[in-house]
Amino acid sequence: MKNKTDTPLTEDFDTQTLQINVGPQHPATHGVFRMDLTLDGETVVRLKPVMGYLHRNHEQIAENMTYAASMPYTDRLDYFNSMSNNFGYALAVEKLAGIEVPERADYIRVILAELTRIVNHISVIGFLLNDLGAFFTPLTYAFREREKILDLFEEIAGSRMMCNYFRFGGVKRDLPPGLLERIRTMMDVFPRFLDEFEALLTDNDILCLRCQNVGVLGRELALNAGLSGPMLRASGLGYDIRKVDRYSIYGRFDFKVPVGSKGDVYDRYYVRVLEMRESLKILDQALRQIPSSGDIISRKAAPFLKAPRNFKPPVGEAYGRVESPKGELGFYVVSDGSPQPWRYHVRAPSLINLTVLEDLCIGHKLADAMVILGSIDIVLGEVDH
Amino acid sequence: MIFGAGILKGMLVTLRSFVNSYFKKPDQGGLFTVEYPEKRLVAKERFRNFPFLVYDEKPEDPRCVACDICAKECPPKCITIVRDADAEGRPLKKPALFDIDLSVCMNCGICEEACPFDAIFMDHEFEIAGTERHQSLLYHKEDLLKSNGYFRQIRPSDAALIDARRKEAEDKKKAALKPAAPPEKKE
Amino acid sequence: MRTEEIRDHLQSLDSSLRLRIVLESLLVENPEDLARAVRALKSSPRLKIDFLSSVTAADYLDFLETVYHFYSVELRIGPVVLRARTRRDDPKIPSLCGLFRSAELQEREAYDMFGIRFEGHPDLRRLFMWDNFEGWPLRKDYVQEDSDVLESQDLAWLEKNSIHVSQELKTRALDLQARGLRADAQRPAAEGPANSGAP
Amino acid sequence: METLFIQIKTLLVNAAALVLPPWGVTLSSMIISALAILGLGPLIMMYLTLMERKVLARMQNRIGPNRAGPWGLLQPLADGIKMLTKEDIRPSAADPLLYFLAPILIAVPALMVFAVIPFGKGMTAADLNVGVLYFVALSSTTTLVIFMASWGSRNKYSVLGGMRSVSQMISYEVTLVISVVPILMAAGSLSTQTIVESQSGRWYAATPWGLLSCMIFFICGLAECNRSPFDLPEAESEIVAGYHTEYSGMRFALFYMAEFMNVFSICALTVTLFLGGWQGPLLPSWLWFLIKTYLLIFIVFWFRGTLPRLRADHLMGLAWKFLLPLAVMNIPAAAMSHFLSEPFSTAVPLAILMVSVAVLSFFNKGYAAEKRVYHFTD
Repeated sequence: MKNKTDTPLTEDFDTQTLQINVGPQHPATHGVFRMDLTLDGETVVRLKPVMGYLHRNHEQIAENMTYAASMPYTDRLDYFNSMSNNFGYALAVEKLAGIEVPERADYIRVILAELTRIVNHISVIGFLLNDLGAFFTPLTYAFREREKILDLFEEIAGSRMMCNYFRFGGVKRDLPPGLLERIRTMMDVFPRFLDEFEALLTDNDILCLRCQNVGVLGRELALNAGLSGPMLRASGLGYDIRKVDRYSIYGRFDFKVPVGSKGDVYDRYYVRVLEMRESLKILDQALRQIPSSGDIISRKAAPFLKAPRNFKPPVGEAYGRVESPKGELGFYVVSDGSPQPWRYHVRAPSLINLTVLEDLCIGHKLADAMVILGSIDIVLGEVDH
Repeated sequence: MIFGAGILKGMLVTLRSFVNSYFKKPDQGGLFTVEYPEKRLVAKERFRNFPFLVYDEKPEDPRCVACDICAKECPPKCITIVRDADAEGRPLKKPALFDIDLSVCMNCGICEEACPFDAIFMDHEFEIAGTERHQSLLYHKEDLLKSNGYFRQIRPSDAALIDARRKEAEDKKKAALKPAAPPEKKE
Repeated sequence: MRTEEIRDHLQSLDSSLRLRIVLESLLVENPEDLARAVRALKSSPRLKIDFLSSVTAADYLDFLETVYHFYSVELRIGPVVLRARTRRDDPKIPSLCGLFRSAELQEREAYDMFGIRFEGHPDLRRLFMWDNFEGWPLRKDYVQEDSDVLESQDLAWLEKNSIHVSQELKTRALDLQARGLRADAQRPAAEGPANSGAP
Repeated sequence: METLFIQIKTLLVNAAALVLPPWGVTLSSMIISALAILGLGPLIMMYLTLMERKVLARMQNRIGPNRAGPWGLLQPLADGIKMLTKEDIRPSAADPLLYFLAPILIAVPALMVFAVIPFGKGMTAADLNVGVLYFVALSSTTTLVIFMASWGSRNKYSVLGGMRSVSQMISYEVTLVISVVPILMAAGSLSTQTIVESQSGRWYAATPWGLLSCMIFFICGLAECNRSPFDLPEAESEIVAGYHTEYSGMRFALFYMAEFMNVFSICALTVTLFLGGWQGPLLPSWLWFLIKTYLLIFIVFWFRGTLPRLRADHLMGLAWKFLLPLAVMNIPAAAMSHFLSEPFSTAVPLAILMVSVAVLSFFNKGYAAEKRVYHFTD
């Protein structure tokens, strides 16, 4: 319900607006993000996002380095899901250099990407509840499940968050023995946790009160402002790059794309819950269909594992995009034949999803602005790259 | 549904987890906190922290031949190597100086992949602290050298693979040299 | 739809457009009529482009270039790539903010990194860098400031805040100022393709 | 065991009687009670903080403080020392008088309220015959003090917090007082002692109208001391720490102490008014009182561990549009049950309450949660 700022009663008061800075150190801004807020009473009148506190010119670093050397830097873009960042970058360079990815490597990639999606979505819901004021309980439940998945990543790639596991043409090393069973057991327990999580949250009346009809985003504005991922789907547009581009081997799995109806904070929350259930379906099928043996990196790209500096893709450009949990993560790479890319650009979904932050928050209360920011799900490593 | 029903359902969930934390085992919803200094999680085999240099018998001659590949491949450029030279100034296949600046290193593991001589690997030891930011985190060759035994202990299956490969290469080299003049042992 | 068909389709819609095919994308010869080309894309019944995915700027030494990736969410049509080129000294490209709100932040990023002025952009400010930052970081000829060497204005600021500065730094700053130089870091030694393979 | 504390006090008073004149004896008995409360207040507060952290931790699959002392029992001591040793930063722009007075003025009423709470049979520090009025009067002073603190510290966030707390307190105080009226009618007196004794037969919470006013009283009590679903004035996710953003060190400790003592006193009063105070079989009276109070306090922490925060306008809406009319309707229901003869005395109040709840939920349809349907495309 949009509250008008000027009610008949307050028309003749010459009230002043209160201009406050929310951030860069603020409990609810998910990192160093500043909002220059102008409030009339508690209602947001103007909101200018200010970014760049975490800007380290990731693109210039990548242009001064060989292709493989900037793979560990992509982990630090959206540090909640390093695997899908690697996936995007690897796809773009494979398109550029024309490298095929063997069967088993593709299955490993899809399994890890879907596990990252689950990790990201439960963390987002946990942080959203934190902004709403539920004192850390949903967040600690979410982080308890996240721990289990991060331990799997540590076993596979060696590091929990900065995995640096994908290579052009496949993955760095094969899965350790017995890991697929451990993923299977983790996946069997996860739905029970999700039901418990939904019982705690979905019908919680205070949550519905605080999230429904708050930050409503229309379909046209969402599309025109270039939004992608759960934000776009919550507004009613079922556009999922896994279904559209069918990149890697997503074409083989049948899964559905949940679509919201009203496009408010509640829909963005619940679309993520449904997406987690869909990811479980994909994981289930992938675990059944994965070939038990087979090389994990394409013969053509294998020598570059040992000597990354000899990897010189042909002159040309490529734009690879991936459905990262935040939205459409695109990598635009231009090669001039040398081992270092001529131009390397990251299309950061968190940054572009912020375009509509002001439109969503105006007219709402300060408390809602925090919740809306929480529902957009930004990570400052990616926003400021 | 009246106003309070959803809230009550949520309350039951927290109450159940309150009760479970006393009675259930860690993976059935009980407490799974590991109280760090007393009890520790065992590191996974592929866990990678800062790199270390491996030597076979004596720390004086590590496997590293100062070929500088890892220094070139390292994304944040935190490795500096100076090749050793003998009395007459002829370069030797040993590093005189091998520094890794741990404050710059982001333990990505690319040096381990790029090293053709299995000389540098990622360590498991993570409790590292320095008194000040610059000097104490710049590790020199002496601080980095660890025995192959240590490597076998922290990463058994990888070490076994690599040792097998090295021994087989060793035998092939010995077999290739045998018909010619008896080899004068050069290491 | 392959690039040729898109080009002919666009030219049929708006005949005065001059488009050239470069690396499977359409280069708009004259940057001025970029907005018209995009409007044609948006209105064409066969393409129904309604999603501007990414705006990227790039520096090709003798010109600056912006690359646009368009998608049609409705018809699920793949990337339609448009390019526009402009001079380096005074780069000007019409902004697409009027047609696609998603260009807003991305054009500000391109301006911040390359200095391309997008005419018609509602609020063209630097996106990441602080406002009085001089220079365009992602241009190939950008020279990085050496952060360890103090310059005269740094000295003034430090003195104003009564911070002790060692004498040696002061003399270096003063002689830099005397020679009228800026404290520039040497560009990282362009190793070029390190071709020293395994011995 | 039953009259343990009363025997201790009579012992001390007799000891004082040997040496002091008669007026000195009454003075000493008052001082002994006062000292007991002065010692009890902070002690309760300290171990409430530990209990909260332990309960919340256990709800979140964590262990909670267990490093300072066995099972973390010395943790409150550690917190206290930390609070004392922390530097007490005073913002330069702060208004000296308001900023200095606020912490004191919030801690003193929180302690004074303990005087009227009947800890056990015959163990009420000051058995005033206007006990409940005294309680409500004192607890309403916190509104002004919180606004004083927020205005005094000249910080935008605390002013926002202060505005919110004033609006929240006022709207919930009205409902708090009205929800107590049926109990006073039934008990016939304002003194907490007689209220507890009048419940010896049947607890007031056992009657339908009593249960409803108990729930309303408890919810408004929560809002009074800014706890859990209503902790808007100190919403850390929005306005950093609300009215006590600029306080640190000992001053912040006073705010912290006042908050926990308010929680204890609200739960204690709920127990006294509705759950039969220290009435209970075999166990000593004061033990019953503590058990019931700590059960209610567990519920307060349980709320904090589960519920997200209400927004300012929902908060107001809930108070004025739902709780207040319900509390007002409760008064005739209580009267009906008192005056009507047997068969109707339970049926009519139930009917009145059912009708009022139905009517109010109908008018507040806007606040109810919408059921959402999600379709899947491929």
